[in-house]
Amino acid sequence: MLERVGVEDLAALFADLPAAYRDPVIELPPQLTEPELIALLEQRAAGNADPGRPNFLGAGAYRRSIPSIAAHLTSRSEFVTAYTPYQPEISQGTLQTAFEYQSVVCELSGMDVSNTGLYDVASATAEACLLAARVTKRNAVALLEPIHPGTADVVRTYAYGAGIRVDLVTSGDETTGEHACLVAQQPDFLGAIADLEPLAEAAHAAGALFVAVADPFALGLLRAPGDAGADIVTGEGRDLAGAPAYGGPSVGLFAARQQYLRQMPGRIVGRTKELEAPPDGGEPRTGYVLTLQAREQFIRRERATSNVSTAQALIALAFTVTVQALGPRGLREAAELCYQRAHAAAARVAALPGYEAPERGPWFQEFLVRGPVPAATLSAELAARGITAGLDVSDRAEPEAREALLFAVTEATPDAHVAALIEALAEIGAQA
Amino acid sequence: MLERVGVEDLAALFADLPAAYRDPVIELPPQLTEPELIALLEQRAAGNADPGRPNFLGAGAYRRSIPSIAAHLTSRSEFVTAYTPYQPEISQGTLQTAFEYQSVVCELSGMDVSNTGLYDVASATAEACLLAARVTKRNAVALLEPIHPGTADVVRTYAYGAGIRVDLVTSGDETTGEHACLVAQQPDFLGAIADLEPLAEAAHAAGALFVAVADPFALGLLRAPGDAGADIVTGEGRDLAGAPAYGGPSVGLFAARQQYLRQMPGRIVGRTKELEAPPDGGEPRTGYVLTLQAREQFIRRERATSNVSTAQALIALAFTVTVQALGPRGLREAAELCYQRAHAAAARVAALPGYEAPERGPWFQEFLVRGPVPAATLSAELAARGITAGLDVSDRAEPEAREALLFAVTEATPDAHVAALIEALAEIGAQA
Amino acid sequence: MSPMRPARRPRSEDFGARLSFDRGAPGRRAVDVPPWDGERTPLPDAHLLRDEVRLPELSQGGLVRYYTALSARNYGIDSGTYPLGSCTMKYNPKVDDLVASLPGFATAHPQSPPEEAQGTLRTLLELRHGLAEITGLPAVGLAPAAGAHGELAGVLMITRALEDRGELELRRRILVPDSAHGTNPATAAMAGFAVTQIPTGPDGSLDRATIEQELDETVAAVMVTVPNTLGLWEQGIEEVAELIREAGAYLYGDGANLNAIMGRVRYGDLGFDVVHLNLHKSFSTPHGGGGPGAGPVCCTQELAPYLPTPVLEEGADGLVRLVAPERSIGRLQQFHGNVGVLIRAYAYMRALGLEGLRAVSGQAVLNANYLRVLMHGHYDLPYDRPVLHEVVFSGTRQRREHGVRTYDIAKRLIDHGFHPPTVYFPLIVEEALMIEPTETEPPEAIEAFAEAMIAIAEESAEDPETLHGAPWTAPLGRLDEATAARRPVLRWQGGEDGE
Amino acid sequence: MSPMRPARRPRSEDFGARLSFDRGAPGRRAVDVPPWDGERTPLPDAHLLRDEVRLPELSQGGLVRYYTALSARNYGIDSGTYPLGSCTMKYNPKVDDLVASLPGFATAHPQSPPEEAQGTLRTLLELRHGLAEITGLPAVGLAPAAGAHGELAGVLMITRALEDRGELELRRRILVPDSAHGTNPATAAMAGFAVTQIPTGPDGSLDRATIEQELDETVAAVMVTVPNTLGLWEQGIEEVAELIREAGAYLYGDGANLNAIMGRVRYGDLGFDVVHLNLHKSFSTPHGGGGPGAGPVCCTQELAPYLPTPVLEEGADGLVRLVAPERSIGRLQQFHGNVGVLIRAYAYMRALGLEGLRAVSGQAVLNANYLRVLMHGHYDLPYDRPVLHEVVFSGTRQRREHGVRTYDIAKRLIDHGFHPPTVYFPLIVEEALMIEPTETEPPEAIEAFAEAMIAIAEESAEDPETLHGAPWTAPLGRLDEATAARRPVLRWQGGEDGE
Ligand SMILES: Cc1ncc(COP(=O)(O)O)c(C=O)c1O
Ligand SMILES: Cc1ncc(COP(=O)(O)O)c(C=O)c1O
Repeated sequence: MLERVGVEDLAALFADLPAAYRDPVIELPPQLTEPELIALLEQRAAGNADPGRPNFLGAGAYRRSIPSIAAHLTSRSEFVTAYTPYQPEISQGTLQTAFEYQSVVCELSGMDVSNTGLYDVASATAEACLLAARVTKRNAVALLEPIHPGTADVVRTYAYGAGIRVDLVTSGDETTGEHACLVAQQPDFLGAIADLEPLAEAAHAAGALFVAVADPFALGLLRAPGDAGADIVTGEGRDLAGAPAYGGPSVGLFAARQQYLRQMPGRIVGRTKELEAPPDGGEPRTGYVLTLQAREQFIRRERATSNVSTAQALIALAFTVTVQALGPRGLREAAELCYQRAHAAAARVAALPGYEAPERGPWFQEFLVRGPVPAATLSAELAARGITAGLDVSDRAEPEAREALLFAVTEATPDAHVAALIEALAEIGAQA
Repeated sequence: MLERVGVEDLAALFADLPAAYRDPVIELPPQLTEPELIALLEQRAAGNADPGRPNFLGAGAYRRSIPSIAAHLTSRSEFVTAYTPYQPEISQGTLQTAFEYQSVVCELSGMDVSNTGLYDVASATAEACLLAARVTKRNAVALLEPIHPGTADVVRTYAYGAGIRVDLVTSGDETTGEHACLVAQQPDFLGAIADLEPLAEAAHAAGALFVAVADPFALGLLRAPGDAGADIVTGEGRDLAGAPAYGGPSVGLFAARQQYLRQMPGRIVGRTKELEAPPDGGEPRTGYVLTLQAREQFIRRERATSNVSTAQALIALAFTVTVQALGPRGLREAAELCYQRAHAAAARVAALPGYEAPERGPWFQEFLVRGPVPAATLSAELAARGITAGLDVSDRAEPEAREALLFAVTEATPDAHVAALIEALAEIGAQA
Repeated sequence: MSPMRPARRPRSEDFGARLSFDRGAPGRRAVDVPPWDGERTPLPDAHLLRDEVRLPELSQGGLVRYYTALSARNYGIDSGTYPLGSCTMKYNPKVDDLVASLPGFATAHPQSPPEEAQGTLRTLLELRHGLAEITGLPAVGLAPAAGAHGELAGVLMITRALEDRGELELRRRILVPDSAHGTNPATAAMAGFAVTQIPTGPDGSLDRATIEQELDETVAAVMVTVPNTLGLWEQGIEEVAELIREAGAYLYGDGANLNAIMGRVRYGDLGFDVVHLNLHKSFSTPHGGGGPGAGPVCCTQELAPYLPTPVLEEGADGLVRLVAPERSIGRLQQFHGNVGVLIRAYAYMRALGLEGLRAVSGQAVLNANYLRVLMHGHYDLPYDRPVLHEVVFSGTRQRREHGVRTYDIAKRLIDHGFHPPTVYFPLIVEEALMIEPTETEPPEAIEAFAEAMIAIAEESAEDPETLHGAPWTAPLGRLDEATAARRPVLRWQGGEDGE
Repeated sequence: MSPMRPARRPRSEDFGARLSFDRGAPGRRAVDVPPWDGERTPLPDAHLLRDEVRLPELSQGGLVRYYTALSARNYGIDSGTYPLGSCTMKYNPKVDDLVASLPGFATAHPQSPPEEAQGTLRTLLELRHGLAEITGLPAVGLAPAAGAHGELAGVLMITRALEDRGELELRRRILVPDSAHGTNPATAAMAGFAVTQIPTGPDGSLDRATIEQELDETVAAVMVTVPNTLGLWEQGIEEVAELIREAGAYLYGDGANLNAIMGRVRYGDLGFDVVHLNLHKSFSTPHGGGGPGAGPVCCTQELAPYLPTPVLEEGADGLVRLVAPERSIGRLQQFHGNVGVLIRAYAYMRALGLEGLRAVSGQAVLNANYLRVLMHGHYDLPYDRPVLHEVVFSGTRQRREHGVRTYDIAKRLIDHGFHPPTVYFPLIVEEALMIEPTETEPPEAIEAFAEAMIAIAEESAEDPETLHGAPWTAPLGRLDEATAARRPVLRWQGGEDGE
């Protein structure tokens, strides 16, 4: 090959590179063969908590029962090793599954249109704020507390670039004519189920859009934000796609009302037909294509609705398979099971002497726990007993959060873990 | 459907079943949903030894480094969920991979022909004895000690039905005119590398066939039995296919010289061409089919060469991928690495005060260890230290086996396990 | 444009002509082997070592592409309907593969002391309990690797029992129905018995008269498949069992068709002495293109001492152990059976429970009968009565009237997107089309299959040529099986290059 | 027979017409949900709850068949050569997926205290070290989920730095080459900057004169892709870097094409201030049909305080923690980035080491040049010089002489068994064919691709119709993209039934 290319060594191919900087000294660990690599990473993985350790963290990532077929189907190499489907004739697998995803997201959210998914719930929510600012020509957004601090932070990051002000509000009525949108999380960051309708009304009264950040799993049970008046719905699909993997990869759901379609960020797949009938006769067949690309960076460049290109297609696929495997009844049953198990666990905790589970109205899978000792102490005591406590939220303003930990119990939390928790809490209480 | 079938309930479909015995009382545990099932079996799996526990058992099953692509490719559902390839036009995947398997087995064994695999090495060896009896019209076989007791036992089982006498011999010269074949294991049951050529000569001198039971991994380093004069080669492919899974599923290699082709048991895949040129023109294309089926039960019935039908195709596929992924140099390197690591470990053991590693000539991956305490005690002491000792072979006749344990160390035995073993042995020695 | 289009299809590669051995290039590797940096022990004497071994040299990507492309040239149950009669090709729940591959199960060494394998052993113990309940036979051996292996076990157990009774010299015959699967007579022969064929009566059951007259003191056993390979219940099998017992012979049951009767009737209750099951059929473990399977033998207390080694025993200490029955026929495998498959079968049993297993047999039988009525009239139905798990049609009419053979019909089904049924078996039905939809095929799939069969029946009248040349849409056309057998090419023999 | 054969092909199903929603039947389920046998807590008030949700109802087998069939309608790198320019579609070692899915990594909760995530954190720390070494930029942020996300991070870091320098009001422009990927200008705009396009000179590098004249106190940054999208080295980039520094602006590097120069030259040494990498390209994590990826930002010490949150910090106690840089632009994701992808990239880096990474860039560049010489003369080559990772041909001749467009050529490649290259990008090359073979394609694959391209060049002269109508052999023919955009159908809208 070298000869055919007309050079006598590889180095010659890099002649254009400035000689002064060519072939620098680079310190990297030595090559590993596959068995060595596996051994190393097994050892690393063992450096994390034992997967069997009782863990009651939620706060944005929840343990779910994922049907085994989700991993099975998502691991098909034709899905895994494909690029973004630029050639629809040989990419119908990616395209049609993306269309399934869009359909599922629309059904769950009660929205008209969905894109194929963004990076995660927080960046999707930030994009929603930018969209709202574009269509309302306003340059402030209101985020309703309690909202996930990570979400709020990402909105601020995107807003900073766009020159948008971010206001944290504690009531929908604080939405003003300056605000492009009101953003509310469902369930909220402390686990409570929000009544979205009045919030939507408040936002609309101020001429702002209403953006709901909803847990798609909870939507198996809770009212579709679309019905409640939401204009845009974002959400996190990771938990229904597979294990949390320390927080990513994720997939940010993004769905909106029809009128915002041409303002949406990200890829969108549309249904169409062949231009001609197939060689073996018959009608032109149905196919799927990337569409409305005039919104996108590679055509619109600096006038694009977003810069997003590669997103999280494979995670969106796993999310889709899980939701469809559960089906309409399964999803409802799973969400109810989650609700029942969480409430049963909370009741057991609250029944322990010295403990309370302060409520902020109806809630879904997360509850606050205040114990006989300060939150930090309680968390440490549980850790000492091999249990990872819920997130310490004692620094928050909400009165119910005072000295409280935020515990998550879902349909997938083993009974044995809850039992271990109750026992440990009782023991800690007794010693306090 | 019921209506269309013309019955008013399912029960009616079973009217032919004798009423007296219909719908008996059957005690089975209740149904489990998928999450419950996974939880139960994870708990069961945890009831076995921790996969990370140092384990020096060999004696027929050896820890191997399996390339990750073996599991990846073998899990393709088109391979996993197909039946025996009765319809070649839509079964080329199974058929062509089986042909690859046959080719690999022939190359490793030095034989002319291979079938697509039998149940395991022991049943394959038993079938080899039956073949030898058929072609020599003799009804006794000689098994050379030390041979795997499980292999000898399976030969006896098959021989019992066929009315064949099984003699255990300690030298090739004990082969007589009564014997249909001499069977020798390579490496032998106590780990030593056999010199097959004189054995083949002894067998042939007695008019018997020579059957070599060879570890295909060791054949990456050791002389091909075919070169040494073997007429039939059997072996175990499980270790190169994946994890031992408590001993099965396995795959029994079975290869032979050309003249025994029509006496072989099991399926055989052959290469052929299309009967006609393809619709889009060109020459008839190459394809693979089950062939020489006149030997088989479903045609020959009571005159078949064997009753085998379903065998171990998927394990044979994984075996093939592993060997081909290693390739000619990789297989040699892996076998040498195994040899080096085993010998290094043995040297460290033998260097410990109070320990010896009695040799019976050159060996591959298994060595005998005699310690300062009786074999059973040594094994128990190691177990108490979280280490699974080599197999206790102290009940065997070979002098080197007296009070000895048979340790296996391979290319895949972690260094840390060997270090733990040395430390534990030293400690036990010090206390003895 | 249509007519021109075929020309526009670039010549398709002769994929099968190039094996992995013919791809890649010297020096390429799919994986590397760790270096040995310790002290080198000299290798054994050269005459003990091998010269070069010829194996393919491909990059990892090259090898992955090759086998991935091969998988695309295969049809599995996940590809579509696969109604192979007698093979019970049902959908395999993925969770069964998942649990069987849990590291704790997968890495268990077969020589492990029982303390280190209780998870596996207890699982097998519960599977054994379940199989005993389902078959009504109290003793179970899990060692056999497949159905035929189970048959061998069962027949050898009978052999040894007769030996203990001192009647082995006398009883040298085994009666086998002419509708039996080939493994039955083959197994009888492997165990050294002479095979006497029993004809099938007009009702599709054993001809009672022949049995009665053949049943004498030279008969060791009768091998009966229940339900039989016609998909029919063996009428009066319980009386036949009685006759056999009186004659001092044993009744062997081929339980490969358990799927039709799971939870509805039990072999033990009917008087069977020993039965083998095909867990890779009834219990849904995937067939893998020809195994692995598992063929447990279930038997009476009388035959229990003869079960193959090992069997499970729960000790007073609560530990489950592997032991050898006192008069065992011995081992069938070097180790303990196809444990990975047995764990899948256990998972399947637990996921269904009794309710589920009864639902399986119910739906399986309903589906077979639904197909029977949908196809009725379009093909001959030699035994025209309600069936159990499968229905056996005959292509005689198509052959007689249009010169179209069942073979042609099967190949044409491929063009219609289906895997063909089992053909030319059972041998007693000429031009047999043996169709087993199984319970996991939805009604619309059965209807689509029936429509395809009906369309083919019409094609065989209107355009037999199309059937003679089928398949037209498969990766390959019909293959020359005759030459394959006459001039066998059974291995790579060296060839061209290029990955 | 040939002419008749198409008729013998039963009408192929319109697979895409029926979504999962249109399959199955009411009541079918793929999985069951465990029952709740505890005490029932009343559900929230009805107005908070939803009515029915419309989702497909399929059996598990039905769902598995549907998605398995869909996978067969996709082309991936495991299917064959995938020379998408700028996308670096190289083979993805399977072991990377294996290690990333180890339970210890997979189940780690993002809110875990550091003590419970050291395995992941230390792995990320070592990846960070490696990326800093490879880019020659000391500070690295792993949070960005993809290249464009990394670009946003980088530009916002520059924004904040300018703010701290009090020059943000002044510097409102970012210079972007006309050959840049669309994400560059889009990112600049998202960060609130005006974009000024810099033309490409005849040598394929930035037009120096324009840069010098545009570089003034209103310029915040220059975004340059190195190597650029023509597959060429950006001549004199180190001098341009100097000019930019003198002008008080920042040099942003789009490092998506790192594959060409890994181990051979470093962005930091050349004077780049901040660069993003596409690990899902250069580091071989599979692209998944459109993600997930990972787009780390690497920068100078000066810009380090602005890195996105979180960054890694190794404490005196030996614990690795996630912290927020003091002047961080803030978070880019709710949590810590696409960790699963980062672990794959780490595994890839460890498997190769420096040696391996240099071999990668060497082979990638050799392959691109091999393809260049093989295709030379058959297609126009606007920038006719040795290339790095990719080569950009032009279909102008075919268009001018035969009315065949690059679009047609791409579609025809499908018939020849290849995935087409990137087309119509970069925008400065008309009828662009942007081809990146990557290092994992063997010579014979590159030769086969070149032969196909040459055959197509001939076809475009002899039989342009064949190209206009291509592809002829794909699961589908050309699709009506115009109607798709004019009358968008973007979701299932209810339909027929039947699994
Ligand atoms: C009725 C019957 N008996 C026995 C067998 C043999 O079972 P196996 O193929 O598992 O050996 C089969 C299947 O092949 C069968 O259908
Ligand atoms: C040169 C270049 N820059 C930026 C990007 C954007 O990267 P991503 O798709 O990961 O957002 C790409 C790939 O799409 C690219 O090729």
